[in-house]
Amino acid sequence: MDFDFSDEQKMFREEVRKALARACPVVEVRKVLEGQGPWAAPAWDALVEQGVTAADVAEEHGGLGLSVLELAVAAEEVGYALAPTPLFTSIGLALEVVRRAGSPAQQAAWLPALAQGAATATVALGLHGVLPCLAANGTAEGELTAVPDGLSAEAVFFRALAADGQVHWCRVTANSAGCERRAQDSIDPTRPLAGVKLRQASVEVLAGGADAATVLQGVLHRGAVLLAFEQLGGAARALEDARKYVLDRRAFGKQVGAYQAMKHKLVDIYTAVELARVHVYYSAWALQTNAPELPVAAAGARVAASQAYTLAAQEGLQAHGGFGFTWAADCHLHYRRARWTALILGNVHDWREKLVSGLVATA
Amino acid sequence: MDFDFSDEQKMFREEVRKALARACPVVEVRKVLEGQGPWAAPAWDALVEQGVTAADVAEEHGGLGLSVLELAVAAEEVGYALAPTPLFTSIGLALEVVRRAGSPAQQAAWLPALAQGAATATVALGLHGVLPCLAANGTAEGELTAVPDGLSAEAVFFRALAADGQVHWCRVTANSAGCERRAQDSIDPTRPLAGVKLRQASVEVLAGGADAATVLQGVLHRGAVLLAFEQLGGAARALEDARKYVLDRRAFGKQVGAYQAMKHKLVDIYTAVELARVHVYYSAWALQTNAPELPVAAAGARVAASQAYTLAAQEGLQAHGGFGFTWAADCHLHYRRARWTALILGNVHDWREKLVSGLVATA
Amino acid sequence: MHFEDQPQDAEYRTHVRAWLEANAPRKTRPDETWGLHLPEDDRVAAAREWQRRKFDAGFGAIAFPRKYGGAGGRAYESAIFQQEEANFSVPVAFYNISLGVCIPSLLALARPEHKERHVRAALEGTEVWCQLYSEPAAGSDLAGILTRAERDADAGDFIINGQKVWTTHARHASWALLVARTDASKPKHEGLTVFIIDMKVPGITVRPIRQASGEADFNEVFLTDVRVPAANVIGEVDGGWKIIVASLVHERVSIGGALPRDLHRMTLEMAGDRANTDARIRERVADQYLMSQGLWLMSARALTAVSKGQAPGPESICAKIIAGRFLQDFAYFGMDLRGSEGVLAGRELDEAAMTSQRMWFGSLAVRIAGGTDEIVRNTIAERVLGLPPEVRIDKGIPFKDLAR
Amino acid sequence: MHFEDQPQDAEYRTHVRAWLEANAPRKTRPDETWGLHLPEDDRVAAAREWQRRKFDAGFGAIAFPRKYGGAGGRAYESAIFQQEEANFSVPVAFYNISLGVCIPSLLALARPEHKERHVRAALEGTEVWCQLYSEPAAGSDLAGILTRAERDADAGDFIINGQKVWTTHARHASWALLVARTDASKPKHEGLTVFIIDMKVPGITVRPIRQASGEADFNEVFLTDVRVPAANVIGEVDGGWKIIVASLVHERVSIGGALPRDLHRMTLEMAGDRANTDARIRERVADQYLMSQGLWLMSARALTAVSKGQAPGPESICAKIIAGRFLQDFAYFGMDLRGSEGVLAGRELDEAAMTSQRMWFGSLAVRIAGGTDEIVRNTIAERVLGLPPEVRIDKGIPFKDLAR
Repeated sequence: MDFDFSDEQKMFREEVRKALARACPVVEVRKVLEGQGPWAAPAWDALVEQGVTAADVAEEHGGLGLSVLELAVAAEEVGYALAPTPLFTSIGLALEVVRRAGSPAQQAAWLPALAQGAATATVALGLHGVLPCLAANGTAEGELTAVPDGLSAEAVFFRALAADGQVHWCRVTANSAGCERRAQDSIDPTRPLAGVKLRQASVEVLAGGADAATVLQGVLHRGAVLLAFEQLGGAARALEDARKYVLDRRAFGKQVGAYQAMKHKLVDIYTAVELARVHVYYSAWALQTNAPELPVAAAGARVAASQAYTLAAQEGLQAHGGFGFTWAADCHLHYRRARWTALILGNVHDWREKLVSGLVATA
Repeated sequence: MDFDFSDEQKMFREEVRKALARACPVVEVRKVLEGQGPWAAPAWDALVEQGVTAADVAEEHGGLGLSVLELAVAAEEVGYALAPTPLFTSIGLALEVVRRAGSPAQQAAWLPALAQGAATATVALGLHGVLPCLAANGTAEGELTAVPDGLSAEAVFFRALAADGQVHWCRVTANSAGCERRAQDSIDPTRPLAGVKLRQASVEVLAGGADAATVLQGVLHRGAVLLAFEQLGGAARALEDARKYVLDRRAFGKQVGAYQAMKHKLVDIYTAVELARVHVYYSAWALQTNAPELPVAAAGARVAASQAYTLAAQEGLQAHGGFGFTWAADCHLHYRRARWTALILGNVHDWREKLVSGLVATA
Repeated sequence: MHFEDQPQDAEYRTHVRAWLEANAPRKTRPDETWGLHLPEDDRVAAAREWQRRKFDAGFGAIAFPRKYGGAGGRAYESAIFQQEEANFSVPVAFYNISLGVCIPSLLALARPEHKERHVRAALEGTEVWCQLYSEPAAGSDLAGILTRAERDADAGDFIINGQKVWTTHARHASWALLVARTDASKPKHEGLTVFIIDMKVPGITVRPIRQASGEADFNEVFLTDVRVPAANVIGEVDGGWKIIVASLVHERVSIGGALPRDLHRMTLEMAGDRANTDARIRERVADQYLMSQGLWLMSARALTAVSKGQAPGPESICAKIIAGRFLQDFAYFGMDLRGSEGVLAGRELDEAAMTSQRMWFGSLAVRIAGGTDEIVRNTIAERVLGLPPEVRIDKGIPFKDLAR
Repeated sequence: MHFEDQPQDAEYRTHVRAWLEANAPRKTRPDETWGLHLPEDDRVAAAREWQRRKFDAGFGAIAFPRKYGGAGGRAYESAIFQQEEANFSVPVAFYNISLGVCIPSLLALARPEHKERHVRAALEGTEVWCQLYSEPAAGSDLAGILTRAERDADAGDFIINGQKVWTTHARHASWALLVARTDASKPKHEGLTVFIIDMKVPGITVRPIRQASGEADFNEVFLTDVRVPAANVIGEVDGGWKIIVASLVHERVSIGGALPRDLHRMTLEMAGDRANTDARIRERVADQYLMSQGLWLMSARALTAVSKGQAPGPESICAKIIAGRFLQDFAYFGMDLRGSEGVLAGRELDEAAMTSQRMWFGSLAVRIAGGTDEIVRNTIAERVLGLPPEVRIDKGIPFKDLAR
């Protein structure tokens, strides 16, 4: 039994934490919040430099050939730093679409640029509404909505429905003819969104031959696990911020942190975070080993981490009192991020449902 | 607007409270808990004497011709005193079956005895499993389970299925041939249960001509409202007991009630109780006026009161610490009663379901 | 027990309703909020105009004394008007602080000449009041006021220096009630004084506070050598604490009790078909009904007391806690219903999404403003349940000697 | 990261499993509880017999020193044995206090002659120990001990008078660790002393405590002029508090961490077909999985630390709170599933109903025993999060002068 990260992985995490502390103080997060750029460039550069983007990519595709565990601990640090980067969309989702649905040639063409951070891509998951149509001439017609990092990504992957009823994974280049993008306001402006209109847009069909639904499943599992690491990091940070505040702030002659109601509130957050932590770590193990437990473990991580981050953000803000309700406090960054991450892959009902389906299937 | 009981009703409640305080101290409750008798006879006698059993029965049937509001406030006091009596089964349920399903002759025959407490009856609601069969010769065959006060009641009302597929309300006399009763252990021994086996038991079919399902609905609404009053009284008592204990008990040199965690725990109970209180009172209004809101109001009262009593019993016990976990403390009386009352008419999911059905129907 | 008006109240309600029908458009849906998309100055101008019209018709100051232009009516009539007004698309809430908190304090405690000077203009709505109580270091611990008022011995005036926060309508107010510390050598609660401040005098700077949501409904107010005549003291010098306590009661009641009756209809509407098909959504609808209908019933209970000339029961303090919880759940519910599209800002979606997201932030304010959930729980524990107060380590110590 | 044993651990596990297979029947279902329907004396006899057999095979005292008959193994081997033993229908838990709390205290602090006299007999299981710490007025505030130990100057013995509660196995214990107040003129924590007590000496009366559930798993113990030689003091006279603190740590860890791995399978089984058809039930199954699997994963994390010779992380203190919540939810869930028949006592229904109802009461004990939820939260707040301790008003004051 070794339910822990290795010393090397912990050291890697420590390096990423230090790099993000330098490259992405909150002032950088707030620049993105105020609309200055699609992400915090120094944070993204730091991740690329630390090898995070290349971590779990095979060496033949320009990666480091490490495991998803390295990527996971880095995602936890991204969440902790609140760093606005395209790590989740480009490395968490798009890269996995290419690996699972792309032909060897497509993988060879696209993976190195993604792994090296030279280009970014995103995925329109299309969990709601109708899929775009794929015409025989290789063009697509339709709309994609709420695509994360959709305005800045150089390519968007999505599923489209061909005339024969088959669903295919496709890639559209951002500035190509017939692909019109517009910014959509996000509840968390540090996680920007876009709407994409496809009008006879030339697309490239991913030709690896994998079943589109199976690919989606795999991408969702990886996405859920990596996002859960971000949520875990964010929740730990929200707790840490609240702890600092209640130690600093005084009321009625005492530190606010000396009041039992406040102590117990923070302990309830801590308990939720530690409960989430073990599920999140477990999901990384399941993802890395492609264990039969993966569907349950990924769903468990997503639900527990969404709940922990929601509680930490909401009650951490409450612990700040009136100051927590100001723009100047960082509390709303967590309040927004917690909600955004809890929704982007489908809500907590959807994932409880997946969890129980998995449990029943393996009962 | 007058969302309150009248001064007369409040005075009536006060009389009932005093009478029960005299007739039913906890030692009487514990006698029933330990199996000494089916109910606390002094408490029942007091209710009869105060006119509670006759309150909302028409004068022509030997009643006082008051409203169900008087019965309701008395039920709240019964819950407060934890008094083991057949009020809920005999007056809450059985009397209503007779009124709704009985012919004029049956009403005239049975109501006066019930109203005057000279006899008691109960209802096997049959919310689960199969109904007994009603043969053409007027005998019934089948089993009734978890019948509250089923061993002591002189008559049991139940629904039975005739050969033509019609459901009829029937009455079986307790000691008649073919009616075999046995005690069933209850999670709350102060609310005893019985199983009833009907083997060619002679029964009397209720001949008022009302639709059996409509009668059941009406009986359930009345039962839910009156039980919610009992739950409300019980919850208020559990809170009061906890409050007394934490004022009395000291730890680390302070009254336990001076600790903020304990203060807030009791406030959370208080808030739940007061939220339940308005729903419970509202349901009494809806019942009394037979308002279109009755299905929603009765369900709202039942859910809110079940939740409040559950919280008050559970966390009130926790507030007592180790002493709360002993047989000698009264906490387990509430812990048992809260669960019993939350389940006997169907669980909280069932009633949330009824609530929303009602809301949707009137939207 | 009934929910109908007494005959005289029914008559009054008919009268009110007729006037409203003649003077304002009905809301198209219960959650419609007037003026959401208007610039602030337009909203303020419209609110002033609406108050003036109500005042002229006898509805602007229903329960205030006739002497100052009020209608001399019962509190219950005032409640009837509010209930009916809530069905119309008109600017409400702008005068909550003015008429709900400041003027009642003046009426109770100010000198006759102040009442003469101020009350009518406030009731008409031409002069708006704000409340300069909270400070950065005096939030939950409201008596921790650092703003100083020092007496200029020559002129007999007070000179005021300090900073206030969370001031509603400071930009639009003509007058304010301000609390300042007049004697720091007394214990915390004993050296405070309440003043009437002319918001137009030199030395007052108003700056909007940007909230978590990005909006700015409140202000901070900086006071630098603001000169106030001694005649503007309300009550006694160093006797301000009891005035503050009285006004807090008004404030908490008004924050907790302001939800429309059929809010659960909105929950249902938001859920759409899933209120029929999805048992998990149905459970959340039921839970929200219990809170929103419960709040309405609690206010009905309080109103019943008011209609009988009694004070509302202590249970009405719980309403603020329930309201905060309800609004937060309501917001999460509305956002969850969108699934992965719930990440879109409301304006990308529809009116309902905007409402949920407004509540998503608004509920934070309800849980903090006018006493946090934790402070309200303390209050209920101590005043209603009679549990012992916190051990107070700052009791009896001169304010200037307290650790900060 | 992996959940397999290291080679040496795998080997040990194989060895353990083979021995268990040869010596005990496997459970037929994960929640099977051994001996539920046996009379207490039979259960105790069987537990003694089972400990003796384990001891003889080298599994009775795996991580205890060889000197006293222990196997001198690693804590991790002990954990492996417990995991495997949990799959068999055998009496467990009877020696938890003896071997989990009392003997480790003796080994750490007692004199050599006490260790020689007591440890082997305890490890073999022939002599059982109990803990006489809690008192009616010393629960959460464990240092509030009223039991007095007064020195008989002539004999050099101590004379002990007082009352203890919540004592597990007091009827079957040969020996006890007892804490008594030896100096009431010192502050609360400073005048306490821990003694070894022979449970057979005159003056000791054991009476079962009837619990909320009607069962009696604990006892109260009355001590009247019980004479103890001064040689039986553990550690220093008046230095008992640190021994108590050390033993509490053992106790809390053992109460929190004892759930089987696949408890969510039971939740699923209870739900039956409704785990497929009822979305509301499915949500509750998911919530219970998160707690029960989370507890298992937390213990896996703690075991990982133990296997590396480290102490478990501070997060493991949370386990007790989660366990209490899980068991209470689990019980309510099982009872709710029965609908209106849930009012029947389990024995009228089936094994699953009995399990839910056992947990219905058992969860109460988990939330109170060995530190209430509230005390555990204080501990986490202060020791893990570093938040300030409660203001202690009893600090430095002689115990005899404290208000009670």
